[in-house]
Amino acid sequence: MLSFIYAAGGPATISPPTLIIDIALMAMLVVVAFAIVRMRSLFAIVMLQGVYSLMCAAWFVTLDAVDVAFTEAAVGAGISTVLMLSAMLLTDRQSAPVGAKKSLGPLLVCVLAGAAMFYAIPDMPAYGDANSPANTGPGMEYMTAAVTDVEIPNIVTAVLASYRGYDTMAETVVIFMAGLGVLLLLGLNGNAGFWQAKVQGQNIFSLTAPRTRILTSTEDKPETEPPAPDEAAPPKPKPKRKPAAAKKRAAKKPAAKKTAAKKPAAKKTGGKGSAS
Amino acid sequence: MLNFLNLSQAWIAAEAPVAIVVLPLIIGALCALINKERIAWLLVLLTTLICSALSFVILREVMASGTISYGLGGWDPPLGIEYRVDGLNAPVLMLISVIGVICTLYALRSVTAEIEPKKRGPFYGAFMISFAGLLGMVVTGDAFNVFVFLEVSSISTYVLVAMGASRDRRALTAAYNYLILGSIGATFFVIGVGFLYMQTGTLNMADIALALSESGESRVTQVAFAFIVVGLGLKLAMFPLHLWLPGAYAYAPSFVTAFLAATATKAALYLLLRFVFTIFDPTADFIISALTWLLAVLGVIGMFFASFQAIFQTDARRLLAFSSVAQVGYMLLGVGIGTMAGVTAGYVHLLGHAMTKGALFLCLGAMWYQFGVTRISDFKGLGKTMPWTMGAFTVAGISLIGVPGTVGFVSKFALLTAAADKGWWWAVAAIVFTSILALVYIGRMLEAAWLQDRPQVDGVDVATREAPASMLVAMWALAIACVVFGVNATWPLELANDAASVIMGGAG
Amino acid sequence: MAADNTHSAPANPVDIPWDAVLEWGLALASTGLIVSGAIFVLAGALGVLRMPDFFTRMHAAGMTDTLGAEFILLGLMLQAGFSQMTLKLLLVAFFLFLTSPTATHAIANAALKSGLKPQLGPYKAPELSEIEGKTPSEGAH
Amino acid sequence: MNSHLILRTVSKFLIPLIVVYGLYVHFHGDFGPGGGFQAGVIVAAAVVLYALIFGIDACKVAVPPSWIRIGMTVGVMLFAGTGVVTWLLGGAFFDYDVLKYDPDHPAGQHLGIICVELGVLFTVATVMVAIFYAFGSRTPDISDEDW
Repeated sequence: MLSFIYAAGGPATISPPTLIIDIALMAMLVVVAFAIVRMRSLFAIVMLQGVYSLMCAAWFVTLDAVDVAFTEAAVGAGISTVLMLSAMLLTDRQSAPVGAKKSLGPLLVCVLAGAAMFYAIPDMPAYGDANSPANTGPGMEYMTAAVTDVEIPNIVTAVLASYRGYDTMAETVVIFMAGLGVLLLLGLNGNAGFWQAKVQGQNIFSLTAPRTRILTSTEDKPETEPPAPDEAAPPKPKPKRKPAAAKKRAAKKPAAKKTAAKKPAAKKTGGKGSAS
Repeated sequence: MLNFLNLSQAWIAAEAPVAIVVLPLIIGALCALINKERIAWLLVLLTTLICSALSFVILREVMASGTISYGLGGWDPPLGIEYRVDGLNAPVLMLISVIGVICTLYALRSVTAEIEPKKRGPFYGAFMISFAGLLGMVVTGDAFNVFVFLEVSSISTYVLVAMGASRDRRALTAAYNYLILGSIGATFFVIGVGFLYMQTGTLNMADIALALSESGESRVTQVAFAFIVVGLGLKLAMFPLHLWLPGAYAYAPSFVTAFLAATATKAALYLLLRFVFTIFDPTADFIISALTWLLAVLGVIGMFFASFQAIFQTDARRLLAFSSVAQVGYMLLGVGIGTMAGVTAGYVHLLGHAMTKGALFLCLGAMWYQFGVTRISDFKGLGKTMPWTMGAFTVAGISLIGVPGTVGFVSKFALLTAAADKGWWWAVAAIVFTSILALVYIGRMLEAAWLQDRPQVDGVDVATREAPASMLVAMWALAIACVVFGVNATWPLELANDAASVIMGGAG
Repeated sequence: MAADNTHSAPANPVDIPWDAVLEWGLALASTGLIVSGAIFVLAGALGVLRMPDFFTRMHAAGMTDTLGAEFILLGLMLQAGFSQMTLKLLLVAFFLFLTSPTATHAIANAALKSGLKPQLGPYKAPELSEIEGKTPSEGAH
Repeated sequence: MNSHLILRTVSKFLIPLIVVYGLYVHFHGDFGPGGGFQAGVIVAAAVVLYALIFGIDACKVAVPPSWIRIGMTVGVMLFAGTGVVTWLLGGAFFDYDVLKYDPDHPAGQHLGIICVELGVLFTVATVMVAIFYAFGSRTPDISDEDW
């Protein structure tokens, strides 16, 4: 194992004890990952994901990526476990078994992606190689430039917030968007998602209700819907066009109802639904 | 101290690449707080208009003086993030922002019909952020910044698609599928960028290209290429990776579908061009074989496969979605030909198809808005009940088939000549044959709409009920663009030629 | 260490080199504390493996973890000397002292609430034959 | 009530400290590991802890859901606003140096970084709480006995 890692050539500067810790942590990561894949109890899976994150964090510490480790510990092991648990409570405690056929595709993708990475190993710079491009290019330049440009001891913060602050802004927007998505789709009080779109003020669905049901006779246009109290509902074109005409149509409506006997019931429910 | 007066023309021209992205981001964040949908809509319309103006300024600047480079944060490019606009991405910027304006115009009515009232403000916010994400993806010259904006646009797109749930609950499943596949795509992309960083030590695209040309071909580069192509392929619905697309397009709110169909896959395709030709070395053996086998051959298979699937669809939007996959195949074929003419043809097809598909989806949205039409069997008599909408649909549909006089013909003809020049007669045959398939599936709809009688309810003919004016304006704007650029194709061809010369200039 | 010794070599041979004594003493004390802390933690781990039921395991883990961690932190504090680090370690020790027993309590309480009965009565070691073929958690019965 | 006495007492003491620690992480981000993102998560964790122990309804009184939309937007605005201010002061976007001039010390950078990180803190904290509220407020379909 050791020789495999050193094999890529170049001076490996890591000390063996760190390497042992690295290998131990990665071995545990693999074990936990397999446990997560094999497990059916969602509660255990969520907990194991927390464990996985925590071990990742420990591993990042041995790689001297303290900031990343901190984030991983706070987000992965900390709050996301709680969030996953609260989401799990809404679904089920057990995951349904997945057939072998269904898991074949993802397995293939994983194997291919992994094989591709292994394919690249011979040409990779050695682990911890001081002369690798990543350690000599702009990455190293930050180390020298940040001291005078930004004068912040923590280079990670300097890169994150100043040199690549624009990336961080976009990341913030990603998080903002995630929050906005939750607000839009779930709502904060657990009561979102029951509103239904209506074609001209009526509930129809492409499959449940054929379109002919709303194709009402000549004059019975949905503009005649009584305006809902909150501007909630009917997608009627705003009435500013010709209020008089709208009224006239409203007056005509009863007549139209007679011709289309089936119509009124559907329409009434549609109207009510939209008003409430 | 505050030099507000500095907002001179020169300042605007200099800062436009950033302003075009940041402005919609800020407005998007603001819209989340606005409860009045009219105000939100006005803000969005104003923003998209300003962005279009800015993109026009950028395009003019690029035409006049070549590449624009902007170092964000005042840092020099390899250290900081660079915005880099040249002939390749300026037209895409223009395309996205103009389509944004048109879709916003259309959105006013369609959102009222499809989105819950109190959510409309935040919904416009999400649209704005998706818009900004697409622009950001296109304008940047930094490989990691691409990923970040890819995420911005993707996450907002998932939400936008899922908002179709108030029309059809299947939107939720579709959005979930898209989320899973999109996340996998983004992960692949970022792994690829990581490999590039490992190989070159920098994230700036120009720098990467330089370092790659120095270091030559290595396995790391090859793996980076593979991951990036697969990641972007998922985003642009390359043939075997297109599974998310039909569902997402079929169930999203109608103006979102139109916007996505016209811009999202196009932005991803631009990125593919950018990565394959200007970052990697297109003369390398593995890239040449990837172009031929991965892009061109898969593109052709996709054209056939998706066109056949489109023929057998019953849902009009799904049909057009499969047709989109087929059209992506055309563009990939153009890219895969790999010659100047081929890339030009692919690029023109990118621009033309954006207009065509945008117009088609806008028309479908209006049909749902007025009559609840989603299935092709319901198209019966639509030419009489919604003549103007159906007219726009017909014009765009003809362009999709590639009838002379439309922009679809221009690009397909360019593609045909490029393939013939290369001696790929199988590709020529494929283009002709799939165009016939397009004629079949578009023809089905047109036949039902124009040749059949208007439907009756309880023995009474259904009245003519045209879509509202704002919708008509939007769809006709795109339909007319299809014809105008079809008759007088110099402008798009010129743009595409510039773009191709940027690419091929890099190749040497 | 050696350098320090030579540096503080007393002019007067009867004088005791207090600096060195202090340093060695601190090192010894901190080592002792860390080692004993580690032993406590190990004992806790052993307890989790060997104890018969949930509550006794919880007990083993909770008690020893608190004490072991505190010992280790104390040892580290001695190593750090008077610096900002010591203060931070002190805070960590304080929070650990507070949260670790609380967490143990909460888990045990939750187990009791959800109907897990503690095993009462004298512990009977399982027969060797009984253990075989069973997972460790079922083994103690 | 009684059953959670210990938890309540301890957490009443700890929650303010967690928030203080979050702020420490934020403002100490220039010198050690940490920054707005981690700080935001820690602050959100304090809110989540409060909700877990005192119930989500009490938490909604303490941190009203109406704050969340505002907090999210304020965060993005703070971040992007810093860039806009650098524009107005005549610099490139996010060129913090123009924020505050100091001949021998990049004071503008420090100011800019703190502002920007504050924006991240706001957004992250509120979004985390938003997600927790969104999931926590729905009543689960399955009862606790199904465990």
